[in-house]
Amino acid sequence: MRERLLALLLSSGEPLSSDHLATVFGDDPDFAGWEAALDALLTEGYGPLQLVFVAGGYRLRIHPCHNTLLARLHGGTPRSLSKAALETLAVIAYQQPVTRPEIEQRRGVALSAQILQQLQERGWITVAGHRETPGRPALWVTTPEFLEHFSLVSLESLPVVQTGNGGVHRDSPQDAAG
Amino acid sequence: MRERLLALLLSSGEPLSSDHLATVFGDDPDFAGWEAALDALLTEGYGPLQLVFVAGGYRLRIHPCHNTLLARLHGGTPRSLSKAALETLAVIAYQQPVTRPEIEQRRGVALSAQILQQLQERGWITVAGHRETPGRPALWVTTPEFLEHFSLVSLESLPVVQTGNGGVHRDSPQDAAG
Amino acid sequence: MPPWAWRMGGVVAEGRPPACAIQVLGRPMESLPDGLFIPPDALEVFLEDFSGPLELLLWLIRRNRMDIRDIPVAEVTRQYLRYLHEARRRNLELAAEYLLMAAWLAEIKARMLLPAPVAAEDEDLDPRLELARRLEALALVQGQTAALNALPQAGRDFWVVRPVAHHALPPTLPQVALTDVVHGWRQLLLDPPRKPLPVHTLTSAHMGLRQRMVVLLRICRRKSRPCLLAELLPPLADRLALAVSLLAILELLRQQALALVEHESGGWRVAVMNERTGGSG
Repeated sequence: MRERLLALLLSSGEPLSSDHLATVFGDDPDFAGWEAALDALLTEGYGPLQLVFVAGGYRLRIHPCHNTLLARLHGGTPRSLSKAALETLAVIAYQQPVTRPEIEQRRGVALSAQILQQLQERGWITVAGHRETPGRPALWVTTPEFLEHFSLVSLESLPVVQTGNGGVHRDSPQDAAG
Repeated sequence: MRERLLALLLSSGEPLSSDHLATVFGDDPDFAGWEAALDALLTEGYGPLQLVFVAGGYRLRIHPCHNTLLARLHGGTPRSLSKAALETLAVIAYQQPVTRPEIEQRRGVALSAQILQQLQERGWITVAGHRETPGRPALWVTTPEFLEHFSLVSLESLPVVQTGNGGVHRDSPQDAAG
Repeated sequence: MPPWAWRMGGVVAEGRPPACAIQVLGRPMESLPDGLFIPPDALEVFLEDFSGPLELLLWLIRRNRMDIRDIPVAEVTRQYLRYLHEARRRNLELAAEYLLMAAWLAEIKARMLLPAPVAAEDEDLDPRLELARRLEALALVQGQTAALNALPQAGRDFWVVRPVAHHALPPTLPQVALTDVVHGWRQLLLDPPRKPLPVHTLTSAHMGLRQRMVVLLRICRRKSRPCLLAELLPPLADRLALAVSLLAILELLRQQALALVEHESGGWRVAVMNERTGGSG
């Protein structure tokens, strides 16, 4: 029964309501128990498929655990990050939590909202709160995904950049970062 | 691995070629063995799903054992093509690239622009260029969607129709044509 | 099966009478059916369904089990004209092509009656050849149409899986290594901006935000009635001072030291937050 239900859902381009399904199945004894099968699908899914109730009907969705793979199929070709975005990310990573004006001050140029948005869409930065000063500027921090992407155990494992006294710069993983 | 492969195939509205799949999987060791998973899917299917090779790629279909049920959902017979449209499609499929006057000559009757438009709206034919003769008539060809709709791997797999003498043209002995 | 029934399925190949199998030199073994009986409603079906005169002709030839390459022109012409006559009798509109075909048939018939010229054995001189070619081309198209229509079709013989939705996909991650981030940071530390951005700290006396907030709050308390926004803004102030005043009011509203209250005469007034205005803040 589950497979029949799946066949219907998979062949349909739009969500199927309970009423619609009931019409299709009728009271044919062959299809008895489809409601139970629907419930089971809702809770258990089926392989890479999830059943969700949206817009008044049931529709299948691919389990989000496959998102990264799907992005490879549907996403464009990966591009590199612009210098501005890279620097912004660096400031947020090393100075977090940090406000937009602070990032601007550090980089010496105005920061377009687009760059923050771009980094946010990548899932690398997020707003952790607001500084309680007039205007309540957003406080930007890096996300767990940021750590994951760069294979960092924690923010403490960000390489230390020492500017010391006249420019001795060394990466030492065990030291805490600014 | 089978589920990952399924996730890709399920999310795609068109056949995926081996090359395309290979690009998506790359030589990531995580995805090793996807070719074997593909073969297994081709032979075994997955629940109500069937994997077929059509139009140069792999495409999921609902197993035909569910056809009766699916016909109930999608409503009896699909809107069928008119005889004129079907003949026009056949001429284009077998003779492509072909111009409108050529289609008219083969069928022995004038061709309304509406029919070409109808076939184009279904996504089965398209203009591939123009013949460099006076008037530059459009050259019609079939699309990959055409192949997919008619379960063809490629144009070479169109059934061979012989012109016997005496006007009986057969596709296969039991299937007398015309 | 009535002779027209196989035509009515809309598909050329389906329902063809099986009797056509037996042919000897284009002549059937059994007796011909009563080919000229035209069923009452058949003609309308024909004229609607037949794509043109060539198809009607092909149909006649096939129904009589004739050989395309050896058409008995006289007989075919006679039947063809019968159909045209019947169609006219019923006031059906006939396309000009039908009449053109009739003329062509008559011409072929006439040429066949002429004595064959010398070396007439050459097949190319058979006046029926061009007609045969065209009929064969049409027959081929019909065969191909039938073959095409016999293929498994989506939505009829099988159903494809509609693309399954997925969650919003993570955008393709840019190719960035940790060293890039570190390098970016190091560059910023090494080369601090030569000219830091001007920072508006609002320190000067007439611009101080906090100071302005205090002043505003004092004004509101003193008036002890809801005030219009215009009453609170400093008169003859420059743009910056106005902006700071507005910011101060907004900040006081946010901190709920001031409140917006609706006035009896319509519009809004700014009032000090107290028991009276508390509910409307």
